[in-house]
Amino acid sequence: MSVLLETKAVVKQFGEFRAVDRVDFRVQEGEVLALIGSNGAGKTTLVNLISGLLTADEGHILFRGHDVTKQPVKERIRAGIARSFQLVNLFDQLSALDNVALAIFSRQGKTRRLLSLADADRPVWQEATDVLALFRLDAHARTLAGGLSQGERKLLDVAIAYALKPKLLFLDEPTSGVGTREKAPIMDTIVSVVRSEGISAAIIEHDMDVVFSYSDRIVAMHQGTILADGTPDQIRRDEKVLTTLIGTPEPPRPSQGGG
Amino acid sequence: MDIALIHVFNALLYASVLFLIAGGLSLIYGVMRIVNLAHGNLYAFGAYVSAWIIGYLSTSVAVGEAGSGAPTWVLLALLPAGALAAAAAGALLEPTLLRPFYKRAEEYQLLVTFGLLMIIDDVIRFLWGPYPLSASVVFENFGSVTVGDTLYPTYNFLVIGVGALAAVFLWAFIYRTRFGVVLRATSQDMRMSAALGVNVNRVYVQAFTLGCFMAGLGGAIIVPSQSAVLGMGVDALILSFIVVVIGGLGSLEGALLGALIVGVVREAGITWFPEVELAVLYLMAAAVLLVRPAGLFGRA
Amino acid sequence: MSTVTTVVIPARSPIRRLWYAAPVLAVLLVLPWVAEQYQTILLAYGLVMAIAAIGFNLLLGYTGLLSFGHSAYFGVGAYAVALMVKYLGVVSMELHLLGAIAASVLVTAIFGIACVRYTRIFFSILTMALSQVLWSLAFKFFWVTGGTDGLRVPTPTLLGVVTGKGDKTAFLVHQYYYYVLGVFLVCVAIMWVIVNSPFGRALQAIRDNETRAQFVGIPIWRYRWVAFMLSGVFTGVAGALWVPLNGLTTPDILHWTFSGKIVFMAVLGGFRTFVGPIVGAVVYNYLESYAVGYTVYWQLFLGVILVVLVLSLPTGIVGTAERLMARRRGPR
Amino acid sequence: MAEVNRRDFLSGLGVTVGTALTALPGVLPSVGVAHAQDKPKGNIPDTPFKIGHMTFFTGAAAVLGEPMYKGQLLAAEEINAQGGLLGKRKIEILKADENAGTDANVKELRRLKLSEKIDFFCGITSSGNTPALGPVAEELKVLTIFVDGCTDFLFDKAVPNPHYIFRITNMQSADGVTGAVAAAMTWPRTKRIAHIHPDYSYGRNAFDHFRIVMKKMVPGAETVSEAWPKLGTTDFSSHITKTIAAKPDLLAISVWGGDYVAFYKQALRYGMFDKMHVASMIAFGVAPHAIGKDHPEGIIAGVHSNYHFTYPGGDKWPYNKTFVEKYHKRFNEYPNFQAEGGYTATYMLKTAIDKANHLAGGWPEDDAIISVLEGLMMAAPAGYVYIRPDNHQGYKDAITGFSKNVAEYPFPILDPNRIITIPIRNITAPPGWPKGEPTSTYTWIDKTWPQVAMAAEPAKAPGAARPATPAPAKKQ
Repeated sequence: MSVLLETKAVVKQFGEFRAVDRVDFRVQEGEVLALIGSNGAGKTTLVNLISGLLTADEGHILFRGHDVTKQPVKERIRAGIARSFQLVNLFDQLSALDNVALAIFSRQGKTRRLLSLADADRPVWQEATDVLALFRLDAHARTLAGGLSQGERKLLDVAIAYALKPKLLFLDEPTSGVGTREKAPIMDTIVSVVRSEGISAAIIEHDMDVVFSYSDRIVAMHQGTILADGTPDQIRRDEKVLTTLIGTPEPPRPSQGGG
Repeated sequence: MDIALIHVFNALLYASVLFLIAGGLSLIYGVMRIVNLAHGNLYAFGAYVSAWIIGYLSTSVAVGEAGSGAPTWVLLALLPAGALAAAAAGALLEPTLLRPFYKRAEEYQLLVTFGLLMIIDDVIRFLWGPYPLSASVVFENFGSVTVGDTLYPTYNFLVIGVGALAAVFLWAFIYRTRFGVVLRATSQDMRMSAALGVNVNRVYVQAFTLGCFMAGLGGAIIVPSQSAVLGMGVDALILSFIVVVIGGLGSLEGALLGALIVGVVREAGITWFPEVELAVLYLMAAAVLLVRPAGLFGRA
Repeated sequence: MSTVTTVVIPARSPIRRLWYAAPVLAVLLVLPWVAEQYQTILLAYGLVMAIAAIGFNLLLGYTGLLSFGHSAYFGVGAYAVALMVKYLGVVSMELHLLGAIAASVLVTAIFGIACVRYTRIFFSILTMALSQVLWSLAFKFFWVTGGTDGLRVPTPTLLGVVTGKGDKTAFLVHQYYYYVLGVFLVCVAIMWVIVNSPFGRALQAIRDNETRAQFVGIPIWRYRWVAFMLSGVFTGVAGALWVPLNGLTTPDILHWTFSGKIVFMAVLGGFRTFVGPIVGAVVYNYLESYAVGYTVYWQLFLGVILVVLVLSLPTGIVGTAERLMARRRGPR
Repeated sequence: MAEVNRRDFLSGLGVTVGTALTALPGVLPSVGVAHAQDKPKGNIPDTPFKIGHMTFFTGAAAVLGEPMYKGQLLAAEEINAQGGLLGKRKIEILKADENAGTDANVKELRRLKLSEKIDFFCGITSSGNTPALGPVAEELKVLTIFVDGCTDFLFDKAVPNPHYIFRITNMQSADGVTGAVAAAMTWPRTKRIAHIHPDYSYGRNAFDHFRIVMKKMVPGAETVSEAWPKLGTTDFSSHITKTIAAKPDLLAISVWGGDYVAFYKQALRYGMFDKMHVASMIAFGVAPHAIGKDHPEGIIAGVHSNYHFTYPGGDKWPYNKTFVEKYHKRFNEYPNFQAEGGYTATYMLKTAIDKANHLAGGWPEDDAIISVLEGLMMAAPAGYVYIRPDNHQGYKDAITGFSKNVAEYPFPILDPNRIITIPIRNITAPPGWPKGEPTSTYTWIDKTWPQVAMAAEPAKAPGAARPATPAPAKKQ
């Protein structure tokens, strides 16, 4: 396995507060990785830096060997970095199908087309339909995104990111706000798609059951730095992680708070 | 030298009234996130009510009493009637017309206040007819003072004083009273305040009423030296827009600074570059928005 | 997961809806021959304003930006025509339209750069402030613009052959009405394609969720800027078409209250739908004209309508009609 | 250009000061007086005669619009009381609000003609609206008399060859010229002139014409300050301060209506009237009763469109006396120039219809009415009005005067003993004069008026340099 993404000593400062403090973080090709840590540990900030929502104050981010630290979001997407959001971000007044199709149009550089009908582009709709089917949303193709259930919205959010054909997919708490019973089916769907396509995925997650059962590797963050990095087994036995993060016999509750 | 001093007084006079109007607009936006396009018309409403009362007392009542009507101090005491009337109108409008819109998109709030603007315009015309209303007897009774070798209307100092007092009073009110704390908290985070037991509906109606009171006070205090005319509301609205855009929507300090800037620039514009006086104010507002969209004091 | 799925063509397939337009078009075509002259002229106004309103709605309805400064682009179109007449002696309507398009591209490109970085109330106020700058310039530079007297614009030549010499009322009711109708149909067709193009979808995505749109790779500001220009150009074309109807350009049409009218139209018809602003423009035109004719309290009347509308029918005429029709058909 | 002395100049212009009204030339048709009239000839339909009356019913200019409407209403009521036009057709007035904006006004005029089928269009206050509505009225072929909307632009450029439209107010240029002539003869040693004018075409025209006349009549006087308050301004502090700072001896001002009331009240408190002479183009024209007794006396208080209800006063001109009485009785206020204009326009129409009927019988065609209106000279409350055939513009002699408080009225009026009148033909461009920029009258004055010789007047003010050749002083 080769390195897909690498951050070198990235720093992000919010006023006095260092949200990300000289972090070296690495994602291998084809792996499913989990980012864990308590609220404010810097997980989401790190993802924001890599995906381009925020710009790093210091350090470098390399994607497939190229420096993307200062690149605009659009370029990073073209390079193959996509993400979903913890608070689902959809185009609520468009149908589920449109949501996915938009990502495909964008990927193919077709959103610049002013004077051609979107509906006439059959290959795009074919692909969008397929993507929805992959995420088991085909029954809701015509439903407005705003009318979907929370679990469906979570899936659709990932489906949009997936439709961009990324090499690396960041999933920011894909099961937060979803009932316990729904979590497993959602994760099953997402992970099976990701694995079958050979996409690398980095999942931010609070639910330790989810973390341990779906990831190849776990990176634990604490106060803006990386606390531990290893396989689920290694992390499970890691003293530092146990005392600072898990602390109690029970796993931390799946909270709504961000990193 | 004395002319320079008078220029300063003029700028302060203009700024005082603008601060009252724009301060009210800004306060309402700060707390409720509503830009009230009808705000200028509440200023006009205040001016009309005061002019109407003063005009009535200084002529009709006084017919028997050899010329001058009620004594100046009585008229002066009644001057704030316009402010109270505007406040009452505000207290009536907020729960009935604005409350349904807080959960809706901003464009609806703009539109409903735009409709209100048209309505109040015609209501004023319906109530007081097309002719200007004057309350000049108060202005006249104050006479003039000598500044250098030029006269200056004494009443203008009262207006400047009221503007300054209003600024101090509001500052104390917002930073030194319990109500001020609640107001600021609500403006920071409405949901959080509601969760902490603040009656948001009540805060909103109070803030809106206070904002309208300020607009009405602006109208009431200035009407003796000018007059109440149809169409004065829209003009005032545009000017106070410029003020809050420069100072920062939602910020009282910003409204004060913005009013001073506009007062000075207008005075300078009329005196030295009358050709572009109007455009300069708009360009200034646009320029500030470009550089600092939230205004000089804005936090958004 | 690799089972073959059937393609789902979007449900609201807009092409099918064209059939609804056919009877309306038929009415529009025969109107000058059956209705009284005034009705035809009023409708010509309505169609002109409808072009402005669909232009405006590309921003409000599709991009989620409420402009309170569209009077600027309407005015730029109108003044471009008037200045072409004054300084170049151009009388051809086609050249007028081209000039208006060029001028509004120029102005919206500059204004757009400034405005598209902002959303919500800041966008509204900035557009309003910029339109007021133009208004005050038209007002102050009277030696160029005629100030409050305005600039007189004679009847233009249509397609190089039709001139309005002689009876201007007949010209407006027939030749010019059909000319406006033609331009209107072209504009509607172009706008309809735009909003149904991939670009149009991208704008709607920006409207619904700016951040997410950014993360599917859409350059937000640039697309907003393009939408801003397109929107302004349509409104500018409307301004140019309006000039022969009014015969004169005055600073009135640059004032922000004129922008308010355009907003009113879009909301009246319903800005969530494509045809809403068209219906709204035509209906508003009737409302205003008859209100002004019948009562001096026309402002009150319009104000009450606006307030009632946003209070109880926020989706406008078309939105409400659609809802009622959907209810009659029953839940599917 | 020839130099003349000012006294010759003024007598050349035909300027008179005093109480006299030009002698009555016998048999002119006159308004408001029921005089013996032939029975109408031919068949007259009894369908109502519809007048579309558009003026400001809302907005700041309603102070002008309401009286205009009332003037017409009064005339219509009187005519209807006698059975209507030609004894048969009752007048019906359809009101329309001018404040809706030019765009809506044009539409409304079309509606009135095409849908309501009005027979006659009247009204209009704003000078921004006649250039818009004039051409539309022509294109709709609707007989029109504009009461105001006094911009020279209308007949100079917007409708250079009118057929259906007429206008009975004086043009804007006349206001500036009249004010300047009055100021030049009253204060001939003026050296420094300040201006305050509303920032739109009326104000700019007043400024231009005041300046060109002063250039001819008071050589050496310079403009030391200009202030351009927006129409609707009520805070004049800055404009007043600027003006005072420039130390002028004369202020020319054309601010009107509520704006003027606010202005003079503020100017009083700044002591402005003690520091300079003031010549206004329009001070007492708009709302005479709105001016208080505190208004300074002795300023030139112009009246737009040459009408103040106190002049011609008393029994000298019964038309005005009865008009003022009737108007006051009906509306409990005194008429301004707009009221007189609305009233006179209606009677002018009636006169033309009567005459046209007399000539041809039956209800006259519009073209017959138009041919009577062209060149019509009529006695109206304001004096004689003459419609010049070439440009359809109404002309009446210009008047202005000096503010004075009298016992009869609770507001100041024009000093009845010092009314200044100027025959209108002497201060407007004659027929055939090429259209000019900014106005034809401006270029006409510039090109044809002689220049008053410098120092042709003695200086009376102590300390002023005495001119080398003393000339007889003009009575001020």
